[in-house]
Amino acid sequence: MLCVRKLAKRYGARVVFRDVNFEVEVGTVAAVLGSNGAGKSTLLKIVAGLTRPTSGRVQWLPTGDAQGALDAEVLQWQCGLAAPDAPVYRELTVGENLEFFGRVRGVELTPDAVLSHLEKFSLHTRRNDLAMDLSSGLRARLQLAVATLHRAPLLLLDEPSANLDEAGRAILQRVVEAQREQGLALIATNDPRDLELCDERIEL
Amino acid sequence: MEIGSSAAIQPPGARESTLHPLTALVPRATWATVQAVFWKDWRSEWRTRAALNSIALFSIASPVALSFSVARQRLEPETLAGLLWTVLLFAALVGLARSFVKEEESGTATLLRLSCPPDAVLWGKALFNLVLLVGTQAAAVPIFVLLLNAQLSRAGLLLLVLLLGDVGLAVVSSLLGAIASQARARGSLFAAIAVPLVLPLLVAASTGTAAAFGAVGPQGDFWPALQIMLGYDVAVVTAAWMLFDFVWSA
Amino acid sequence: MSTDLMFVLAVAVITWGGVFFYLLRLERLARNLEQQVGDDLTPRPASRHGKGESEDQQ
Amino acid sequence: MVFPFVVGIWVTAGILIGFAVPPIHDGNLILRTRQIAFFHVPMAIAMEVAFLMAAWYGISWLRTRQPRYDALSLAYAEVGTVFCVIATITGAIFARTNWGAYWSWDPQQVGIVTTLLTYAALFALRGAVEDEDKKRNLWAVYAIIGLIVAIFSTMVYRRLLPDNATLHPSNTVITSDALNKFALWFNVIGYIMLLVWMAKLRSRFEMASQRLREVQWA
Repeated sequence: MLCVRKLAKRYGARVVFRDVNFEVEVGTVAAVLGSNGAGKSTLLKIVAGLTRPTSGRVQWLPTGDAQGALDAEVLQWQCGLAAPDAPVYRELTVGENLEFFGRVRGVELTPDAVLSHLEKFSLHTRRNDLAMDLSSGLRARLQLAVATLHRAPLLLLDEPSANLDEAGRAILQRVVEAQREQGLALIATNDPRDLELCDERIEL
Repeated sequence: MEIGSSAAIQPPGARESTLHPLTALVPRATWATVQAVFWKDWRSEWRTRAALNSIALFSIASPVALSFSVARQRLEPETLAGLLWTVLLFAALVGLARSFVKEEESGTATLLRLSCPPDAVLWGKALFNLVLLVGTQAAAVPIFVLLLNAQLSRAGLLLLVLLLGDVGLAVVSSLLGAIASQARARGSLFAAIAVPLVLPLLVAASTGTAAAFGAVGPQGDFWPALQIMLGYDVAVVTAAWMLFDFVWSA
Repeated sequence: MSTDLMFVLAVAVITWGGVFFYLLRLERLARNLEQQVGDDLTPRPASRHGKGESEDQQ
Repeated sequence: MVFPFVVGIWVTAGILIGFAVPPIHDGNLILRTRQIAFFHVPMAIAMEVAFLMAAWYGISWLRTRQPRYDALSLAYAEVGTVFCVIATITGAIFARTNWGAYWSWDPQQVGIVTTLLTYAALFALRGAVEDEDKKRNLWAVYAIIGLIVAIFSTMVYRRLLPDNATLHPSNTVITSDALNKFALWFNVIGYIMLLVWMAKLRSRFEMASQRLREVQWA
């Protein structure tokens, strides 16, 4: 269970949000809603341990009680993140990107494993293309592929369907369904169609 | 459908069993992850050649420019050594922050922070910087020696001094590159914060190089210089190892 | 002690006196400021709204 | 409230004592403007203490993440830099009257210039980072590594140059007669107390201004 308590963030004098509280159970997909500038992306970054909150805490409670609670530093390694401002390496090919992120995560990927993972995102034909040559929709799929590479218990998606076509949305839907089986997901979105994927709403 | 590679860390299974052993999954820097970072930087550098071009251009063009201006003069070994290290230092300053600056500018630092053990980032990039320095110097130092008529009386000593100097430069520039890349005015700030910290290394390296170019007397005694460089390298490696996490992580 | 030396001594003492009284003034200023915004060298109570662990933990 | 007055009386007494003690001999030479030594040397020692404290509070910040340690680190670095500038200027005047030149790239002078450059870079770095916590982290890391390298560079020149390369008297004042020794250490204690007072004061302003930003926020 992901547990967020009294979370607040400000940059200098600018307040992003104050007093955010929510809990998300395993097996749940939650939508993070809010107007532009409400701090949806910031919230995801804090959950991923990439940004330190001004106050409050994020905890992972594996069995529902406080026993074995994980703090943010450990939690960081359990996250898969796909966000527009967290791109993959443009000078690497699609396959090299997957291999790199697998390797630094400690997942040694065989060429077959890379190929079969890419097939799930219909990217296997573009395997040897540089990421900078992909269209924005395909690059969004590649980001999804990287985010799900290590079976993260916690999947964080920021505006996932922004550049996706119908086929891409179907892939996204399958990713989210699969995530219910292995953990939970937070989806920051303003797109009403994304809400169909979600069980819960978190309003910022 | 099952998302996730067949070689993933955990076997699929009941929710509780897939979620419980998380604490064991904090990645540690291993040789494999360091290598991964190194090859990643190597590939993207090879495809763009941004850092390589600026370092190589600088360290090869400056000896040429120098040789025009001082061609008629017979330069003392100490002067030559000072010139060589000034050239090498500035060549390093224009290129070595590049790998971190690029991560921050293109936004890829976010995913790297999320996926890669911090130590692996530091040592992978330090290794990359070291290879970049050694590679460009393999071309630049012979050109310098030829064009400026340096008497290379102790070639082995010169190699040793260059190597010790490069290790120090590579590690310091990785740590400071990570610092500067997270601030405004990245490029100029890097030079400002790096110069004071590499001055001791530069002085010791010049003294050692002067001895290699045949300086005699007190300047020809190179042992103190080598000891200082070794000590400096050990000090900065230790400092970088202990402090990098605070620089890199949130 | 020569006249020159006396002169230097006088300058030194006067300069230091100026610095000292300026610092005393700053001390008073700091105390007033702290009273206005709350004494900040002592940790403030964690119960205040919006102030949380990251800045208050001991 | 007693402490400022103790500092005030102590430093004043220190100045008077410095002018009262008998002349110092450096070899056969009688050092001129020796009174500067009772100002210059304590300033330099207090400066070293200040940079040590800046790095120490930097470590404290990294370990505990309490903003007041960062404020103290900033305060000690700032006051230390002021002391450093004063020590440089008084040292140059002393060098001029005794050795004929304000600046001669003496090892001691090279060392102090490197230190000044390091701390100038430190302030530039702090000014260039926006995120508050990041700013403090980077500050602390650079203060620590800067101190390590500064210690290093003070050793470097002495070992690389022949023994007689420096004109700077290393032990003259300390090893001279008891009266001079007393005057020196009396002043060292005085200026370290002054340093602590100024740094505490500066950190209180830093904390107050931070608090003001937070009040704005809440």
